Amino acid sequence: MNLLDLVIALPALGFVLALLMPRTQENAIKMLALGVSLATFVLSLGLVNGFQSGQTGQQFVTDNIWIASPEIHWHVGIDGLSLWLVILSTFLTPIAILLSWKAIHDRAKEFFAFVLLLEFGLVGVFAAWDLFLFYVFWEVVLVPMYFLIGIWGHDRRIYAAVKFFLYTMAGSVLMLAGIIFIYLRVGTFDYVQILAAISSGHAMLTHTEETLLFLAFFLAFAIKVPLFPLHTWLPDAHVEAPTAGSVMLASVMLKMGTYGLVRFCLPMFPTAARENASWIVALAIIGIVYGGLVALVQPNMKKLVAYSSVSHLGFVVLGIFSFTQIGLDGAVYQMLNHGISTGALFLLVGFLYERRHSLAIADFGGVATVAPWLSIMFLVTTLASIGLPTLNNFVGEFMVLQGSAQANFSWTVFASLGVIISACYMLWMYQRVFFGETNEEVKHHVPDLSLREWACVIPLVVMMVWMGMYSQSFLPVVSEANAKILDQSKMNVPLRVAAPRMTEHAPPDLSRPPVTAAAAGGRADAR
Amino acid sequence: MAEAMQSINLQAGVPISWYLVLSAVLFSLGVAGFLFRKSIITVFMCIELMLNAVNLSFVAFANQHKQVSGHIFTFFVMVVAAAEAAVGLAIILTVFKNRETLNIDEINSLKN
Amino acid sequence: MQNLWLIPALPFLGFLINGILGKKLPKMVINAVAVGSVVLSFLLVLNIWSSGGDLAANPIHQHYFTWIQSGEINIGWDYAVDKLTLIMLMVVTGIGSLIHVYATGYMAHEEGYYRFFAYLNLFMFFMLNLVLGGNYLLLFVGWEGVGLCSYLLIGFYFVKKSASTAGNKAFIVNRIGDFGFSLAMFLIVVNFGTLDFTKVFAAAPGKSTETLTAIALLLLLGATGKSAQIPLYVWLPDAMEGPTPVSALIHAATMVTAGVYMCTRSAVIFTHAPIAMDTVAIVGLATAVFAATIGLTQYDIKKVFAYSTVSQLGYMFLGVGVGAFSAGVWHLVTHAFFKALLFLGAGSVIHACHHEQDMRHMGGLRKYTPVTMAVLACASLAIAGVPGTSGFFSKDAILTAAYGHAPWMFWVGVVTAGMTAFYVWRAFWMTFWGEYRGHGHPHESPWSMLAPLVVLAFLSIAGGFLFNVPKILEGMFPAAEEVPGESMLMGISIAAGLAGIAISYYMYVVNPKLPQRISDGLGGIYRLVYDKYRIDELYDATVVNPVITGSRSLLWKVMDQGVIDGAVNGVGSEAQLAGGWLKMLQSGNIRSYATWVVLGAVCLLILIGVAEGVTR
Amino acid sequence: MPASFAPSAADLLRYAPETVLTVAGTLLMVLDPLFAKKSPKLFGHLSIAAFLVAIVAAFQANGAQGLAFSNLLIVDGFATYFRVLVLIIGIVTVLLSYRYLDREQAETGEYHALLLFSVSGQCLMVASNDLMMVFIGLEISSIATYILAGYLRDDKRNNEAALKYFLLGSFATAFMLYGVALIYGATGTTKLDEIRAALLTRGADAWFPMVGIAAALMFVGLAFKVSAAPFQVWAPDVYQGAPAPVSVFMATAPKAAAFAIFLRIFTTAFNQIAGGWEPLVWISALLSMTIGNFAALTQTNLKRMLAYSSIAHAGYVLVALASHSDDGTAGAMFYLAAYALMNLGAFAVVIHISGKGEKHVRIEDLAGLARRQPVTAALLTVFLLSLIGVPLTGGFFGKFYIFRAALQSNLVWLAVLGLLNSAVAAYYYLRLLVVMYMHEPGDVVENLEPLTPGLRAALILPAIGIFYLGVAPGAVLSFAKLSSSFVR
Repeated sequence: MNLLDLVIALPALGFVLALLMPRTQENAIKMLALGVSLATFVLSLGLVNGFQSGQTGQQFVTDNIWIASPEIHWHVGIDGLSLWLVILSTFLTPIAILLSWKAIHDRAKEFFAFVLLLEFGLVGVFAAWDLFLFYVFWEVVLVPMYFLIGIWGHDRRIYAAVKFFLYTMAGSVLMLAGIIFIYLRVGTFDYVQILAAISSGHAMLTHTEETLLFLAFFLAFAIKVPLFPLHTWLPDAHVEAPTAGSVMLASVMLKMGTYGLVRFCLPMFPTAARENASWIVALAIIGIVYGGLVALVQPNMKKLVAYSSVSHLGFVVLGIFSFTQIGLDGAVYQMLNHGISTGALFLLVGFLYERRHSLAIADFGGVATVAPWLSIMFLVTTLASIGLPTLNNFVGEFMVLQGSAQANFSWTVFASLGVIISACYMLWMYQRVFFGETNEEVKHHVPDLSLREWACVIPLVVMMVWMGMYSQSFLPVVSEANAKILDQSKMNVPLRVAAPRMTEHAPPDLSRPPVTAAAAGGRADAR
Repeated sequence: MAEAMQSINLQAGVPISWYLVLSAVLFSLGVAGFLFRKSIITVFMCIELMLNAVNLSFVAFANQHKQVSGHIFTFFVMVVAAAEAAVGLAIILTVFKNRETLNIDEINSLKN
Repeated sequence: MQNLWLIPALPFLGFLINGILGKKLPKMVINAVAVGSVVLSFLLVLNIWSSGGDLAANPIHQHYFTWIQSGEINIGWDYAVDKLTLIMLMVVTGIGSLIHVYATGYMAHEEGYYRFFAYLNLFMFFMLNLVLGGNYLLLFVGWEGVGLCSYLLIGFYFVKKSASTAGNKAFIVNRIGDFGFSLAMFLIVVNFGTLDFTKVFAAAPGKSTETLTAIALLLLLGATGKSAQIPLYVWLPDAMEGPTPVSALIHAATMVTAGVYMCTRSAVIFTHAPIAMDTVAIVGLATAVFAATIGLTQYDIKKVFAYSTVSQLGYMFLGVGVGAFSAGVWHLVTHAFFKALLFLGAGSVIHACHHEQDMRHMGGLRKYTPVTMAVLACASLAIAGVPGTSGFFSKDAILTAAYGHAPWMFWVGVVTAGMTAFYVWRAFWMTFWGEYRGHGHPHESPWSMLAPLVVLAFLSIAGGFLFNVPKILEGMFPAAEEVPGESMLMGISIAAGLAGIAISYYMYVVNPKLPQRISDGLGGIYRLVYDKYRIDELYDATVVNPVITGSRSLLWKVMDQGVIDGAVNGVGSEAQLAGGWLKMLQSGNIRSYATWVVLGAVCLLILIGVAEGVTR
Repeated sequence: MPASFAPSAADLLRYAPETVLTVAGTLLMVLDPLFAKKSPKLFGHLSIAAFLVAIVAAFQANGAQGLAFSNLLIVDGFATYFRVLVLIIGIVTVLLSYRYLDREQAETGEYHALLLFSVSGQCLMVASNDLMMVFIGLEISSIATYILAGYLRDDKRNNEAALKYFLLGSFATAFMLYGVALIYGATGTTKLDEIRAALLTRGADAWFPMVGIAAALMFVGLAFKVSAAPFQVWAPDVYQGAPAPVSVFMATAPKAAAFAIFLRIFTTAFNQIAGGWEPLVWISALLSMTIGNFAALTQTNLKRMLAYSSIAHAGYVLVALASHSDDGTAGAMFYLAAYALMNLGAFAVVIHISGKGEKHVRIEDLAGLARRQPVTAALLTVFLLSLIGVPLTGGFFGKFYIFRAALQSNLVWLAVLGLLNSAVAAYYYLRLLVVMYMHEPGDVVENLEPLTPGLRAALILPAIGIFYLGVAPGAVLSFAKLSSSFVR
């Protein structure tokens, strides 16, 4: 059991403990949840500390057999790509717990338990190196989020929760089919071995197979991202979710989709990924512009931020499918950035909601007069979100766009429109909420930030500046991981066409013999 | 066994196919009766008819194969049918007690 | 060796102190922090200036840390100083210091005093970053940052809707420009693999003209946003919603000239892209004329100067476009002096008239505010290009170069110069001559405000001698071609300026009824110009409203909620319908169930027959 | 042919579970008049004891694997697996029934005796090596179940359910019997291994189309028992009308047994004509999943919804059958276990809330359960998530193994359609979660009594089972995998 196992296990332990506590002990449950999540965060910092830069492949590996047949492993590990996403999850969970401190009264026990379960699932998703294990965590995440939205959400919460669940489910069942198919072909769920088999040509996929598998995985991830036009669950889910739910959803859960694209779609199906890149990029760009334009006219703050997420995540997808080092680095960095800045936006919108009990932009106005610090924090977050240099999003967007420019300059032209639009919708909202005359309701019900709220906001703002100013703290390990992924996504493009030439390139000592349909098929003889 | 099939004739010289056809006709009659009769008792009797049609097949085949097992099957089936009849009639009785009808079309409160 | 990072860091420190603690600090401390930090920066700049060294041969270049690094692309946080930067630094910190001092007086009674100075210091930080940046991306940092501060300061009176709207407009219009700028950067990286000025400029001459033209035109788009050129000038007049020192510092002297600086900085790229150069010149010239005509008709004193700024910036672009980079920068410097002075003077006037900005409610102020009048007279002389004043030198240099490039440009420039002299002096006469037409008693401003004015007045007059920019920058840019008959051209432009002054004197002092008659006579045309050619309305009608209503009704309601979500929910309700239909099979009738069983059996029999038949 | 008709000791051991159950059932009927009034719960306790003894016996029998009684019976891993499964289902059914019988003030002795007989029939069925044995086991199981379905004699719904089940069940069995007769006619034997051998040596073509017709007719009978489409029509009505514990028993034990024998007959006896019956299974699987899931979408009655869901689940198991491989068999076995557990658990909650006379069986009656009885709600949540197929529950692994088998056999489209179907199914299961967690408590929940010990056990045991299968499926799966080799 190494540190990573501990980071995954601790939230699960917290979940169980929280469930075992009597529901009357509300405060104790909250303290427990906060304590566990903070401890997890501190432990996860150990991962950063112990992470060896310059070493390709995953670290902090644990690889034990979970289920003997079919062989499913508890194979977890992190590389530069997952490291920061794990940290992002552990970083935001305490914040999500802290910000719900006062907002959640009803069934607090379940709430905090679910948040911990969510953290467990999220960390697991990013750490899993076994396709099956990955799928398990992927689905585990769904359950707590469903309840968070459905129980503690707003008026149309049920519709939103069910929609969220079904949308995701519809995508992920196809991914399951894809995972099984790959297993049957390669004979293992272990991702390292799968990649080795694919890149060495030992697991031959026909062109059609590869394309279909790619699409199966892609669909699951694209729904989660969400990529236009699969995004309509997102605004509903966000608007109806409680603040903590929105924060976790936007900050971390959406990254599951983009992470999956980078981690699985690119290296496993290099040819299909490249062949299909053009329409995917087109959808991403449509998403960037479309999400921005729709955000522009939203009368509801959360919905606005939700659509802005559609736009921002479009950048990430664009970066991924630019197949350039800087584009991919930028995409990963943008995942983190979006996690921080949009998380902060949802958090602050949540603070406003707690005060005024409304999310309608029209119900606000002049907040800057009565709550200057809240306004300033919101402004900083807004600026981060629209990509002001020195704040985090800029770095990511710049790199993504640079990457896309290297791939195809016309993509960049259209995608950059998103940068203009983002300024429009964010600033327009900011103006209507914070500037102008203070109305009576706002005057009496909107105090400035409390100490607890400061504690939630400050870490996020610090991260915005840090990530905006000194990306070198984060990027080098990401670059290393991405370089490897890019390498894998190139590897067997030529190999695929002509099988005989393969042997020249493939390393001679492959531990696993080629798996043929006959061997995997079991009982052809019996028929 | 195919040669056996061709060479075997029952004592009376009736080919096996006749029995089989009769069996099939009886079975079909049973099915038709189930589908088209309205009294529950009649419908139940139709099931008995179907079972007995099968019995006929068993006996015919047993004879053809010169085996005793087919005959034994018939007895098994008859026993089972008897048990079924006992239970079935009891069920029909309670239905009649509760609804005072034996029209099969009126027993349709559970649907959709 | 200088620590360049200290120059922007000091104002940033000021921003942090005032921004975080300002609410609890006494005004004295706020002043000391705000003004002190900028003055210290100015002293540091002076130190570089005086310690000199041969910047032309050995520009200072300092690398602090790697900012963005991915693959081959490495962008550092680098500061660099050459002579061009040094001039910009002098202007920014020098004028910045003066304006900070002025603002302590002007803003003395405002709420959010500390906030104002925090923003102002933040602006200084970003502006210094802009000019110090050793690569395009760092320039862009400053570029966006000053845009932010501009946004904040325009919307300083955020309770007023017009102020916050103007702030938004400034930011968003600038974003459109930045769109071009960033695309240009992407192209540069794609083609050069770096954003460092030195490397890019060293490699630029070897690149194809098409590439360089594309880059240059995109950079120009960026510059038109920041420097308020056609077609993106619309934000600047609205930006006058901000407090007057802001107008002086940001929207006259420093930030808006960033576009000129950027084009000048990229001179190597531009000079290798002739089409782009012509475009720059034409955009500049068109803007100069266009804005000047609007300036003729405005009554809001700050609006007049705002359009004047747009127009003067057009001059600078004209200079850049015709290849007279150093002339453009020269005008940048002198314009900083006199336009800052004009705005600050206007501020003093506004202050005197209890925040009245409409010139029709001023008049006769020479009795009440003699110092203000005197300094404004200096500025007006300078902008009119009266010989000997700073404006004369720089404007003349540009016009001469324009003649060398294309004579028609010179003539248009001259007409514009005449109009400029006219409207500035029109404002002067309307403000200081005649009878006081406002309410209350006007009063002279405190010395904290007047002292900077006096300094600026001196610079407006003598700046041309003190800072001979072409001489300083000698060798940095390809020399402009020699123009024959230079003295004659000079005469013509001087005459135009003087004529403007004279006509305005006639119309607004000698015969004050005349302007009304002329405007009545011109009718529709006058109204059109007075309404600023209704460009804002045009943009609203062609861009803003279609985008908003299109997004709302088409994209959101029809596409998102109708088509996409409709499809999603449609699948749901279709499934429910199918379920409803399926459950109708379940009639509850035993005989019908038996029929299903029989039918199923028959189907199976057929199927198995077929399947077996096939596999046989 | 063995020379002696006297059963050997090994034969008796191999037949021990059935013996135990039959003796116990008879004993209960004898004891009924003595204790019916005094201690109605006694019969439940006794039958649990009998089931436990039978489980031990089943394992003992497994130790002596082999044929018994002139090859009429076969005790192998496969048989043992299903014997134990139906016995466990029996135990949980008894646990469920305490509360129900008490509430309805029904006679308990007879009820439990019938339950024991029914289970003994199923045990016999899964261990049959002879079509006649199959028929007899099926009938023992069915006749007892016919009575159970109408157990509350004065309840109209019970009557109707019993009548429908009885008439249609007998009807379908007649088809199956006809199939047995035909196969007997063709091959001269009813022993599965001999049929297989006959088909192998002579080739199925020799008897075309007789064997095919026989297979199709047997398919009808078995598909009817497992409520697979298009023979599923009876299931919703009967499950809805029967007493709730009987419904869940019917939906699990006879179904598991029928599937077991389905697998045994088709993969052993009819292996030779797989090309003929595989498409039937394929189509039946798809129809079952689709009809079950879509029809369940609009149901308002809990029992009826679960009935439709059980049709859909039958479809999933048929997918495993259609893949016709060892992995498919193992997957089906695993799935049936998981399915039985989650269905039992879900029905336990239905019994808990339904009240006397089963008045409260609408989905809305669950409203707010999570507020008043969070533990009950949480347990139902576990069962529902398992029914949806969320990881870490048995239902997920079941689906996983099944669809893996399907893909392995190149049934790509069936697998994809099945998986999409399971996404559709999520909708109606989620609806229960919605009602429980997100609606305010209604009258039913407000007036709900706490869980009785029996129901609590009937909830917790399956939940533990579900998690066991979901987190550590290895043991059960490897047993299933091992057993699957017996039926090929």
